[in-house]
Amino acid sequence: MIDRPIGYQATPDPVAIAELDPEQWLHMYEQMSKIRAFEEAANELYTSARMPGLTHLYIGEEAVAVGVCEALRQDDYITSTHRGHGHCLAKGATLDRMFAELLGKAAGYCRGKGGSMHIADQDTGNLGANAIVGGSAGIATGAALSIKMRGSDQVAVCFFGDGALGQGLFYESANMAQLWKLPVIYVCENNQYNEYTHNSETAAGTLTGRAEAFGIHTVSVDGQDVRAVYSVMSELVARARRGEGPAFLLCHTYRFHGHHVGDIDRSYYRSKEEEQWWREGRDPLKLLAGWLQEQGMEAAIFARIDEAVRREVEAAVQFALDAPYPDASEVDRHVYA
Amino acid sequence: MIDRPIGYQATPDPVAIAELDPEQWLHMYEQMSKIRAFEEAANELYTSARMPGLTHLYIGEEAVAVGVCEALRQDDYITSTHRGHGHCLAKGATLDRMFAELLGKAAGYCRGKGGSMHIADQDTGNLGANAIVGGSAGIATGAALSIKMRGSDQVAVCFFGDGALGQGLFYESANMAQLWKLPVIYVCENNQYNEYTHNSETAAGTLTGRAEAFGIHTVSVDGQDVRAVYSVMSELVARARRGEGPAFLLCHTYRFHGHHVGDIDRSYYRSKEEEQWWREGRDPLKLLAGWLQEQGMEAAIFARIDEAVRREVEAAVQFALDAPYPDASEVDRHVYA
Amino acid sequence: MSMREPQFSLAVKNPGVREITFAEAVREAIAEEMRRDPRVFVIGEDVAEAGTVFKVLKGMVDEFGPQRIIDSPISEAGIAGIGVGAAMTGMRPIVDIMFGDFITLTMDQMVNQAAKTHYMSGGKLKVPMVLRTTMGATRRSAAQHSQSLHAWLSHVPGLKVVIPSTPYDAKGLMKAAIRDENPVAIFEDKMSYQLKGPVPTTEYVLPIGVADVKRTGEDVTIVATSSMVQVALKAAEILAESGISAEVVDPRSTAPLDKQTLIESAKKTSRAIVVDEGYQSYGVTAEIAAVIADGAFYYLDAPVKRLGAMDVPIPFSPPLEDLTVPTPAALVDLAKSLCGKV
Amino acid sequence: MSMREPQFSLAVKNPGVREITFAEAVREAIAEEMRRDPRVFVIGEDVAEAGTVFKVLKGMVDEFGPQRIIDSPISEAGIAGIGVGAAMTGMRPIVDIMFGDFITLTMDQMVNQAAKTHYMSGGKLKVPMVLRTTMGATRRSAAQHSQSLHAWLSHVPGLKVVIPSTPYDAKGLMKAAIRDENPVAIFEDKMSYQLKGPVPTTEYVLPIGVADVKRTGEDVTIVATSSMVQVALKAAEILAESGISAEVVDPRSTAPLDKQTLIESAKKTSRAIVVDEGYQSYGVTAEIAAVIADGAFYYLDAPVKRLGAMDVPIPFSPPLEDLTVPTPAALVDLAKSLCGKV
Ligand SMILES: Cc1ncc(C[n+]2csc(CCOP(=O)(O)OP(=O)(O)O)c2C)c(N)n1
Ligand SMILES: Cc1ncc(C[n+]2csc(CCOP(=O)(O)OP(=O)(O)O)c2C)c(N)n1
Ligand SMILES: [Mg+2]
Ligand SMILES: [Mg+2]
Repeated sequence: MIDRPIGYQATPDPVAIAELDPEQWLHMYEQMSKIRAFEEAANELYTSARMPGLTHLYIGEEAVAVGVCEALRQDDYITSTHRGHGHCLAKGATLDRMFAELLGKAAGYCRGKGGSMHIADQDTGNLGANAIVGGSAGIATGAALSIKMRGSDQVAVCFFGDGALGQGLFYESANMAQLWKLPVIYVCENNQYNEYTHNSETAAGTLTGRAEAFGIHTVSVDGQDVRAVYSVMSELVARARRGEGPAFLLCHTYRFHGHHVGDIDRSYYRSKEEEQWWREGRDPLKLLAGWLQEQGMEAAIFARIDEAVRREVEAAVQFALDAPYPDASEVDRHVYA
Repeated sequence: MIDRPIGYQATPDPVAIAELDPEQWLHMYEQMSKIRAFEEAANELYTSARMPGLTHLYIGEEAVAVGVCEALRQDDYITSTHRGHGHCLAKGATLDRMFAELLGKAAGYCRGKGGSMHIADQDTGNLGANAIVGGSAGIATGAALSIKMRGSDQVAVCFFGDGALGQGLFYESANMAQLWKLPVIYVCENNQYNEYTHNSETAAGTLTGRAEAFGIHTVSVDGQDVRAVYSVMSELVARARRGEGPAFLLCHTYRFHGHHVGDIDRSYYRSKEEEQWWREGRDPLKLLAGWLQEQGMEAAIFARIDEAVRREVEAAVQFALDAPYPDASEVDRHVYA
Repeated sequence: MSMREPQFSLAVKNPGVREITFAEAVREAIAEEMRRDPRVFVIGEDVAEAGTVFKVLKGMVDEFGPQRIIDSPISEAGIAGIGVGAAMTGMRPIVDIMFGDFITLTMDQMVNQAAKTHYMSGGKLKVPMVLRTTMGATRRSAAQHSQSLHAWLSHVPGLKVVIPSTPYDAKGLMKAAIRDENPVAIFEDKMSYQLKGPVPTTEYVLPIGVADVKRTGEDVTIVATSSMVQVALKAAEILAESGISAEVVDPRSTAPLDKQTLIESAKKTSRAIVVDEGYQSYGVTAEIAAVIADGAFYYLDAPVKRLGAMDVPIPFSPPLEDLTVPTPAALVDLAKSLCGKV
Repeated sequence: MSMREPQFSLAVKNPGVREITFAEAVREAIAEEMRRDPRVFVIGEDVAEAGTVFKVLKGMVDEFGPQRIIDSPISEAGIAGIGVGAAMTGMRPIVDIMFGDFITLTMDQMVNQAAKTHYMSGGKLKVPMVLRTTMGATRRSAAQHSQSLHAWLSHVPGLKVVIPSTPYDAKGLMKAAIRDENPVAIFEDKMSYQLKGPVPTTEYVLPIGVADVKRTGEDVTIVATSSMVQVALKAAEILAESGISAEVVDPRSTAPLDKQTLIESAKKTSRAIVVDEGYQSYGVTAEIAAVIADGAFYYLDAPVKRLGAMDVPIPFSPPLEDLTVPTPAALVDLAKSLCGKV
């Protein structure tokens, strides 16, 4: 049987949506398109053996990062994951420095020292991707505590996968977030898989129950629908800014590609049909473009955006390929501040 | 305001209770009396400076250990806590070897090497007290996995305090217990305090919600009423033996003394009135004795039991005081098996 | 104290210096820094009204309130993680881990997060946090409440590790740790909390990474950490009676380690013993001994000797527990045999 | 392979011996033990159908079923704890921790529980479990997926720590670890999985705690662990060209450590270098260097030298990462200067 998104959220509040002008939806489309193109280029860099190591593609999940980050300010914080390129771009990072990081070049966001799984960008509030599954639950919660202590109205967003709910740290952090009413929003990207294992084999009970246990406000949303994600997230952010405490947003989504770029034969853990169902029926870019066309937008605009984005990506890749590696003297710099 | 036990369980199923003959209730009284007398003697050993280190008294919580362990077989497993004397005795340990352990003597259950916080007794299925709060959630769950793999019909019981729900390990373990339908029963002894802090300051949401999140069968019970604990626990044990998976039993209880024997001035974290309310109104020994008298049992019998127990305890203390310390050569034995 | 009794305290001899306990020194350091810098806060189990189980922070919540002296749930990993996140975003958390044995639970946050963030971000993010915890045995607390696990964190690049031995060092180094831009772990010996020593009334901060010669000597260098400094000083007194002059050097921090001072002392005396309360194997004594054996090789008249805790889980039984820790007597024996005076 | 091609494999030269990879050796060991002993099982993330991310256990679930090759949630602490409990009650779990960096999450269960249970229970309870994990850098996996943290567990009494370097050792020591009555941690080098070497077809088990001289020599002893054995062997070849005869000794386990063999070798050659892929400071090189510097003191012509990983979080950028690990070239330079041949 083909999986269907569970917890599908009805179309978001039309009033909230009406307030956005079409340009803003187009901007979100562009952001999603940029992530898609970035990831395709990353995949290509890997398969052509021009990228060191492995990387985890976000393709298929773009609406989550974009819907969430569009509801944030630049000075709001996010923590990200091993599958973090989408979060990073959605929060405002630039393509060239990201590619440079993926290639280990000095021009990268982390001077090439972090790589794909550790991109951080202080300027856009990105406290860093984390290669420890669930490892940033405490960090995001701590950022929220810091916000509260400093009397700021920022919020902190913790992105993590469904698999990260296997880690005890989440529960320790969520408990404190609720006790102290911290402005942190836990965004669970439920793409159903923990590497090569479906979460029906790794998660008992319900995913939302794990936050509800602590009395945390919890919402589920169709993570393929950027309008739904954006709309719900905007409410949760407003709530957090008002001092009403943490929230848990469960986004039902799907990764269209393998767990990482090297995960090609996936038949032992999921079927081609299942993948196809999602790619064809639940592609977040197609869904948004389709809806905007229903609202009267001309079809050609999306192709134009895609094309412009592709050129940007190409230039950024070239920049990264041409960029120098860090000097050998960098190796023991930044161990201590 | 004086705290009252929340989640009070209605009088347990009279049918189940009717099946127990009065001798069995008397036996439970005797077990509770033994724990009480043991702990009073331990306190006395401490205050008279004849016991090394500190120890955590179980006084006030006797109905939990006894109600739970009476529903178990000798070959069922328990894991215990820093407040573990009650569990250990209720599971069948003898007074003399326990006192010997508390005094660090070679005749102790662990040859004096474990001490109060680490008493283990393989013969009665006690896998050991644990001085890491929440540290045994995995061990009990692993014992249950072992039971299931070996095809046995034992059960494993994990005792822990309300404070232990702060530890992520519990959630990791509970998830797997439910996924794999393991015969483990998590017994949460909610005495309201984590050392010197009330759990209203450390626990958000509900305590039962933390197990329900994983779909675990959850029951709350008045932990001062040994009949209620025994009755509910018997059902949970039967359920686990039938292969129906884990359960979570929340026992509302109270420690009548300090967090440990040295915790004398408690006024900064709880009132004398609160303590008195529990001691006078919710003493598990008085409650059982009162009910048995209502059933027609003569009052003198309880005094006779208490007196016999006291003599046993005195003899056991003397045994322990007279027993030799382990030989110096023991110090590096048992590092490796 | 009666007015007639002679007053031997340093406070009288040196104006501006009083004798206070190690615990008081720690409290003073944290309180002063909290007054100075609103970003500093404490989070831990029973740190507020209870003032920690060792009562080191007693009374601080009255001055700073429960918003800055924060009682947490029993969630060591969680509070370490919260510390990292707060430090990355402008605060200066002091995460209080009651017993050093519980740092096991914080290792991922300390090692994979706190220690690496600055480097992995190419120098952009910083984690100026303090992990405050304890070490030391002989409190009859058994195997899970008695360990000295500072070697682990010393092994991890990106972390600093401080192990003060006196009230003076405890105060000056705690203040330095709080002001440091990096994650710093401080291990306080539980048995030292009541140790008294002179501490100036005026403000001072000690640099992290500078060893202190606690006693000068000519015949043998004893490198001692934390409570082992007192053990070494006692041993040195006894050794003096046998005509052996021992120099006692306290590294004060294991990371960074002031190799130069240790090596110079060993070169001078031509003999060295390293004493530390962590398990001996793969512990702090190994690194320090290896550093000295290498750096002072051509000056040494005898092998560098090590005295750590016995490689056994720490037993509860008092007579056994006492066998596991380095003592002045054991140190004296070792020094005598090293100096050819047995 | 065509029938006409010459067959150089050891399998032909020595009947009963074939060349298999390190990964195959590990798989064979576990499979054999699982056939022999129904109490043995594996638990870990993606160990079943995926056969681990390194494919080491590929296919095993087909033979043993998902009840004995158990896919777990991403819960390192939880599965370590479950391993301890299962081991205490009659099973022989192999807990699979994908990357050695994640043992941070299991430290409480390994150190405060597994390691201490036997001792704390006065010898009554036992924890015969295996913690199987990885080590080693240069896979471009960055700071949280490249560490070699075996020094930590080696520091803890009650644990055994095995670090095999060849397919032969990997198989024989894995079997020993599974049969051991104690908790044993095995660190497998990720870059070694494809290393081929001769392995007998017949059953064998190697003792834990016995070093192996991988190459005999006269001028300098190189103590090398895990993948550093190959680095040392390469260095030895190059050194031979300069007339320096290096002996390569592989401890094979850090706890227990076969001190005698290491010291004897150093006494013979009068020079020693210790190379290991963990961070250098407070790492495995420290203990081994300290042991040799002490035990062979009167035989040594030069200080014992250490070569560990650079004390930095492991960088992603390939040219930087390559600088952090010991290489044959660095080892050759060190050995030459030690032997006075620069
Ligand atoms: C603590 C830890 N355990 C295991 C891994 C290996 N690992 C990397 S990604 C992954 C699966 C994560 O699943 P999920 O959280 O659902 O994120 P997704 O990959 O689906 O986005 C695992 C097990 C890790 N990086 N960290
Ligand atoms: C991991 C860990 N953190 C902290 C402690 C210190 N400690 C000992 S008992 C205790 C409170 C435990 O509260 P609870 O679990 O409710 O048990 P209770 O003492 O009430 O029976 C604490 C914090 C510990 N032993 N282990
Ligand atoms: Mg997932
Ligand atoms: Mg409690």
